[in-house]
Amino acid sequence: ACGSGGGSGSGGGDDVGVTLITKNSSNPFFVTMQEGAKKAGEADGVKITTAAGKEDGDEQTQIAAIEDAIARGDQGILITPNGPGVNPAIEKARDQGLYVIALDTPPDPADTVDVTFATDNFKAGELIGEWTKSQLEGEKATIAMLDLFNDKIISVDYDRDQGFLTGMGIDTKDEKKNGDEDPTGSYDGGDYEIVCNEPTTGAEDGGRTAMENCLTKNPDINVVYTINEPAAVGAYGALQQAGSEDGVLIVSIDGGCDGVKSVKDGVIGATSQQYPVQMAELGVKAIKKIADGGKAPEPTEGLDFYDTGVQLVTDNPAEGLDSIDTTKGTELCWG
Amino acid sequence: MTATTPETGTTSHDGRAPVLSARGLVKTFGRVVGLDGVDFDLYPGEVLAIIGDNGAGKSTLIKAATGAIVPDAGEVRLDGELVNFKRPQDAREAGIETVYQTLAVAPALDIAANMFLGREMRRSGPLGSVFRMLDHKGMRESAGKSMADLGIGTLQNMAQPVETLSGGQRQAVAVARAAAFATKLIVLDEPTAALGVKETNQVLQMIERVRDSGLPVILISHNMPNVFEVADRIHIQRLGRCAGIITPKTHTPSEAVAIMTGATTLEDTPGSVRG
Amino acid sequence: MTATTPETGTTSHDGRAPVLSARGLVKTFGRVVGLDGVDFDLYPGEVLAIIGDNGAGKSTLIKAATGAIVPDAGEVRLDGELVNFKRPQDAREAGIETVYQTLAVAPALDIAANMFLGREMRRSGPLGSVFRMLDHKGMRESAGKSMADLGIGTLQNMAQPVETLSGGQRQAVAVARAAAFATKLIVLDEPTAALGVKETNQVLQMIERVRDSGLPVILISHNMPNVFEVADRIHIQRLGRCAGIITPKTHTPSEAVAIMTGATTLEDTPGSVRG
Amino acid sequence: MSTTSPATPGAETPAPPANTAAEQFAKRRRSPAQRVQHVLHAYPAISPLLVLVVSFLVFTYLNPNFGTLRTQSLILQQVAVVAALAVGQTLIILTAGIDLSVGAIAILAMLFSAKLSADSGLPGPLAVLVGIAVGTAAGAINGLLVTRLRLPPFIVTLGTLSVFTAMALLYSGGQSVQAGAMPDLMVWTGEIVNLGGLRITTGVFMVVLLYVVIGFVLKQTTWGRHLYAVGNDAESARLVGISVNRVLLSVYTIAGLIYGITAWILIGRAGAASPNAAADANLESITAVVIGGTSLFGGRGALLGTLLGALIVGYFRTGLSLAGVDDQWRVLSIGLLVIIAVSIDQWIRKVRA
Amino acid sequence: MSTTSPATPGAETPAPPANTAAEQFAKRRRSPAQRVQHVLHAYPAISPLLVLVVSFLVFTYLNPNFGTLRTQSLILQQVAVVAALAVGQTLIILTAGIDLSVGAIAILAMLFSAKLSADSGLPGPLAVLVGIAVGTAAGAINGLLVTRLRLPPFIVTLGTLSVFTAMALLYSGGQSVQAGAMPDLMVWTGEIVNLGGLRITTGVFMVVLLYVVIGFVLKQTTWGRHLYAVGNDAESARLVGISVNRVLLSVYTIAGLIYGITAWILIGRAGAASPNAAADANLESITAVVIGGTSLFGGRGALLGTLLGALIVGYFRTGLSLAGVDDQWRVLSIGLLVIIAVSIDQWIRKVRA
Ligand SMILES: Nc1ncnc2c1ncn2[C@@H]1O[C@H](COP(=O)(O)OP(=O)(O)OP(=O)(O)O)[C@@H](O)[C@H]1O
Ligand SMILES: Nc1ncnc2c1ncn2[C@@H]1O[C@H](COP(=O)(O)OP(=O)(O)OP(=O)(O)O)[C@@H](O)[C@H]1O
Ligand SMILES: OC[C@H]1O[C@](O)(CO)[C@@H](O)[C@@H]1O
Ligand SMILES: [Mg+2]
Ligand SMILES: [Mg+2]
Repeated sequence: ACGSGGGSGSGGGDDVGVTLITKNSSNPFFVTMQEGAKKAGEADGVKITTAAGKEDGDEQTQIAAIEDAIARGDQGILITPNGPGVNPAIEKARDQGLYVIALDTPPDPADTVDVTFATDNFKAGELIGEWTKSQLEGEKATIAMLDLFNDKIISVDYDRDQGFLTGMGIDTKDEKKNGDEDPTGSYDGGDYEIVCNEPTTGAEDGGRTAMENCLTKNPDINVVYTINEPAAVGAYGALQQAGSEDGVLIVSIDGGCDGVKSVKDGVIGATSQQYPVQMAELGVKAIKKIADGGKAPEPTEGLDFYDTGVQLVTDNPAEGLDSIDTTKGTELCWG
Repeated sequence: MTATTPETGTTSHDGRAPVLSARGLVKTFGRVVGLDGVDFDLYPGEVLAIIGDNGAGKSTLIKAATGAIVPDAGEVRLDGELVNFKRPQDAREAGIETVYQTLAVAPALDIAANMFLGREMRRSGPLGSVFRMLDHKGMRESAGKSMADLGIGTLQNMAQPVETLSGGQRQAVAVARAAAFATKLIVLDEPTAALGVKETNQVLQMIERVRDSGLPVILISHNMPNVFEVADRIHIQRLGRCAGIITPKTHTPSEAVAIMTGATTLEDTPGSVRG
Repeated sequence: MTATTPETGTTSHDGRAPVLSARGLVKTFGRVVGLDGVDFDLYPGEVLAIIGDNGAGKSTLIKAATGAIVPDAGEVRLDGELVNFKRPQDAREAGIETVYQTLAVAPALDIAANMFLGREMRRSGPLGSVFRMLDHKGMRESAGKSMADLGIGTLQNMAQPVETLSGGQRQAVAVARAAAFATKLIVLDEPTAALGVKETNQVLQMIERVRDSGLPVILISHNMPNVFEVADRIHIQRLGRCAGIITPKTHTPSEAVAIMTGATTLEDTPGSVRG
Repeated sequence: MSTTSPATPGAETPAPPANTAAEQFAKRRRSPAQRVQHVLHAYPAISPLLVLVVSFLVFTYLNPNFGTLRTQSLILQQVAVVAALAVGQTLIILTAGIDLSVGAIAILAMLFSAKLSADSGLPGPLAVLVGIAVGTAAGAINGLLVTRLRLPPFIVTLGTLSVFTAMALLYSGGQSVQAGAMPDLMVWTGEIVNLGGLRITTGVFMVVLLYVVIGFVLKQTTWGRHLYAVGNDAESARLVGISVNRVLLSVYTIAGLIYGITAWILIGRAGAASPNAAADANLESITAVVIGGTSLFGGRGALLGTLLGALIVGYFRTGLSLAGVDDQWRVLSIGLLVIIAVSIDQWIRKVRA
Repeated sequence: MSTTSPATPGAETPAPPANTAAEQFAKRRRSPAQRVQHVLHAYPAISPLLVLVVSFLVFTYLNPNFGTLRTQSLILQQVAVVAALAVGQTLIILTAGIDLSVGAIAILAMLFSAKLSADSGLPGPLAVLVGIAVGTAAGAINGLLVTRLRLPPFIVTLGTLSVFTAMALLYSGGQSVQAGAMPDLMVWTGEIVNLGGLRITTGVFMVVLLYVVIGFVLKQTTWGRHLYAVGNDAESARLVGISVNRVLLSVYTIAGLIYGITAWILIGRAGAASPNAAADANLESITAVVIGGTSLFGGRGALLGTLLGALIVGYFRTGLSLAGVDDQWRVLSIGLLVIIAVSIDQWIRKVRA
């Protein structure tokens, strides 16, 4: 009974075993991803076991889940890494012959995993940045930046934040560092003031507290960048309770069905839509293919990950900026 | 099983049925034997003393009889009815008030609160019946009266937490509580151990008053003069068993001590007059 | 301030200096006055009893003298030297052993552990001196001997947690501990309150043995026969003050009780022979 | 002047001469600090109140915005949910227990009522009741486990923390329910009432009501008395004839009911029912209770303290933020301030004379 | 056969006739469950051990990989850090305290030593010592606050939790330090030792050593004895002349030292020093202690229980994961299993006869 070899001897017959490790299991984005992976797994004869961090940023639980996947005898791992702390565990898994694919968030460095299927997060940020710029029409931008973390550096976080500022035409200085911009200056078209960079942990209550903190610093905020839609929901709640939701542009990233509806209702101005089901399906298929002796897909040209695409969703299209309206957005949305 | 005390029947010396009686009580704690098949009877209107060395099983006996512990074997009857006290509450509800040796007070609560614990006075009218509001003032006054009755004069403030009281003051709270609420019988486990001379006399007088009012009393005490002063009958515990039952009329204190310590037996020391 | 007891000087009746003496001790608890300017003296080789009603301040007095509480005012001298006991530990280190009324035992620890608490026996050799290893076996044996000396025969297992002991057994543990370790004097706050007749006699004998070995003893007790049996002098506390100092030779127990309860005063009841 | 302050010791009123040592002692000179300590000691709630007032002044000095009604209302809203949960937590801690499942129960109740009303069109009043019922049932389960299995509350609620959290996520699929999808009554707790500039939600009012009602019950009723007795010394309570298990069961159940009500307040506060809404509620509610002076060993404490405890933390958090203190420095300062605030409180309670 | 089991009550050996009621009682018939309970009661450590063995069998049945040495070593590695922190936590809980800052101290110590060695080229042994010194100092600060200010340990460590966490983040700037940047000795604790198939890290060995040493000290030395006495009844301990403050200060300091050592083990385990490495350490370490049977009220418990408590949680987590149970269901099951495991333990301890 002792001495099990490499990645063989899975517990579930001749199925290929894959573990999907998400950042958490309370964000609809990741729940959708789990469901997508399960469905794809059923179709391809892949047994999917899900695991998740307790909350966004929880690396320890993800590390244990990676180790468990190795011990279980899985062939591959799909992971949305919660931070650089999981890198050594990923390397261990690959040493043991598992195929590791990142979804949603490319690890740093990108070659920590075999391949990443993700949104081009910088572009996703850039799109909402450019849209915001066009809506302001030269008006002064008083900006709240509702980021993911302030105690951890992770690619989705700086890519989206710096992408947004770049889209606005603000000098971001270090492209991998949030908050090092000049607090005031001018963007393409007018003056700007960045009131705050607050962490939200990508969740509603984090978004709300962050927005409240920003509002106490400056009640005249008129542009709110949010890392994702849960954070946007929280931010809106704070604005509403402060009685200052009118005339504020909230922009976000995700494109979940609730988010698209918020765009439709005018709560969110624009959102960059991501495609988590696609990420999951591609990931499952890739591992299946490799298990059957095939080869993994290559990263998209010019990027260090495989781009699963992103589209701007808004009902106020800006000139020269490709976007889809909420009707189309609803067709494509998830959750 | 009733061999140890053959003279104890189910009806009394003067023909009355016992108020509280127990047969064959056994209680072991791991290897330690607390009670080893003990019978006892308490008759109407009497003061029954229980004496015995430290660790003889006195406290365990009254705990088993009042629901504080559940005996391993044996039965307890109240007015001839088999009772099955699972909790002290059951005995309380049957009218049995007990002052346990550990006093059972809530240290952080004040004197009045402790006196009325588990049977609080409520406000009159709907405030009390519907909102179940406490009658703080009434309880303080009543507690003050009870303490004064016991001669505890050093206590003025019924809102003083019990943990700040002197050893004897604390004991007085527990005794006053029992005296105030018993309707069937009172059990006192060393109620005067920490009391001063004056306070002790007060408790002894209280015991006699209670007896005279018709309620029987069980008194555990190491103080032979006290025991011989108030007891009608004396149950002697020794090493977890009953070593005999005597009366102050038939035996002297030193005979009682001799039986209690095993220096002699009831058979060898039948006393001057047979009970 | 020494007006209450004018006859108490700094040197004794027979010319010896007191071992322990206190002057003008005051201790208040909020509105409650525990000690109201109390003086007392303990002379070499004597048994000093402290008597008084519940709440008279007896426990507070000895607590203030042994570092268990810090008095608000007043001073304490040991062998004439001013001492400043901030913690009970300071008094212990000076050779004063005290059995507090609350016993001060750790309920979850066993009998042997409690007997040696704070002064554990260590293994001989480097195991003890370097690794500070406990000598479990030695402590159990020694504890068993001490308990037997006190006549507590019902206890066989020194590894039994103290919380499972009977009231008297528990008290015996505390008394045995003090007897074993005192080098200067022993203070006993109602040491026999929960003890049986036999065990009480044993403690009284122990007190006499200690006195005969030269160590003075302070004994707080409500038991007048016991007090008059062993005490050389009797300090009477009343309402936080010293109501006088008498001796068994000069006064009768009922005179003592009368002074204690305020029925009379020392001036009105000078006793048969002046001390 | 001397006649208007007769209670002050050492006042110049011609007092009767001190005739006992203790009276002399009482009339001794005291340092000004001791006098302050003495006065504060007489009113135990004053000291946390004082901490509040001082921090109000300091933070307003640092940033005048802090003193505005707007900021004050914001703080009340931020604190409301934790303060409400802390009511239940106080009850449980007073019985010498602890509740690690408080956040999980609130989320479970919230998601059940929100999803039921959104998906199956349950009308508002019913949905609110379902939420409260779910909370109550969850609390009762905790209570049953504590009393029947005689497990330490820490273990029971640690277990149900996982169980209830997982149930909530499994039921909701991680989906949040937006305000628009629920009947109006469900989000009524988020409605703003304008009290002359103080913009307060109805939820905040409900929390205040909760404190008044439970505060009354604790101090004035038999049940409250028994709760303290059980927490102070369960064995003594049992011996005097209090049904310890019944008291404990009722405490956990009522705590659950309070969490169920809080779930409703939480929906209003968050403008949505989302599964992460009360993630830090466990530690934060326990913190409010403990800063409020209630002992984790049971039987000692008061509900008013909990409210002040919750407010103090809210003041520190927002005040430092307004003062422009950066996040990590804010975290550091809050840690220090908590220790300082409680030290002051301890110092005042310590006074004896 | 009858002669080989003389200790079994009711065996068929010709016993002397029962001559007292209690003896008769002891010889009564018992149900098989009672007999099992009785045997287990005699050896308190057996019951958690039994839980471990049973779960081993069940999980191996569900997935044979569970039973492999490989998986067993994995569990040991996963559990090691929490088990190490739980040693310090046990000491503190035995004194009726609690430590919420355990994770924060470990992270602080870890980041200090890692960054110092990476940035300023501090040699390995010195860097390790710095880590241990930082941990010890942080523990001593907790101890000083508890003893000097007489604050409840919950408050003190809640405050220092924030303070130490913020310090760690401010010092490190949220950056993690990778293994490659540190001297070899710093990551030595992650080195694998092969014990005939059981591939265990040196860190795991250190944890075992920690248990042996502290277990010995607790049971066999004066200090251990005094620690129990203080936790059991601090006032009594004071009255018998134990220096309560000195004991408490030493306990918090030694706990800090243990956390400092754990920081080193943590670097090896994580292959890096990252500021989020021990986020859940507080609740997890307390959980191990409580599942291990130590009372949160102090004075009762043993270190061996803590080790078994930590292992039980690790078994459940990995076992369910290997069985392919999905995330939320796993969370739910772990909650249930914890309650069940402790119930069994309680049931066994309850037996009196
Ligand atoms: N919970 C318990 N666990 C173990 N042993 C116990 C327990 N309770 C009592 N005992 C033992 O049972 C015996 C009888 O105890 P009990 O308290 O009834 O004595 P007692 O006659 O009341 O003595 P005392 O006069 O000292 O109060 C003692 O040896 C005691 O140690
Ligand atoms: N910590 C405290 N807080 C408030 N009052 C106290 C405190 N300790 C003692 N007292 C009060 O001080 C007075 C003296 O108490 P003390 O314990 O010295 O009495 P005592 O003479 O030992 O009585 P007993 O014979 O009943 O033990 C009592 O009225 C008591 O209530
Ligand atoms: O919290 C950040 C995470 O949230 C998402 O935007 C989904 O809502 C993810 O794409 C991202 O990784
Ligand atoms: Mg007894
Ligand atoms: Mg006393």
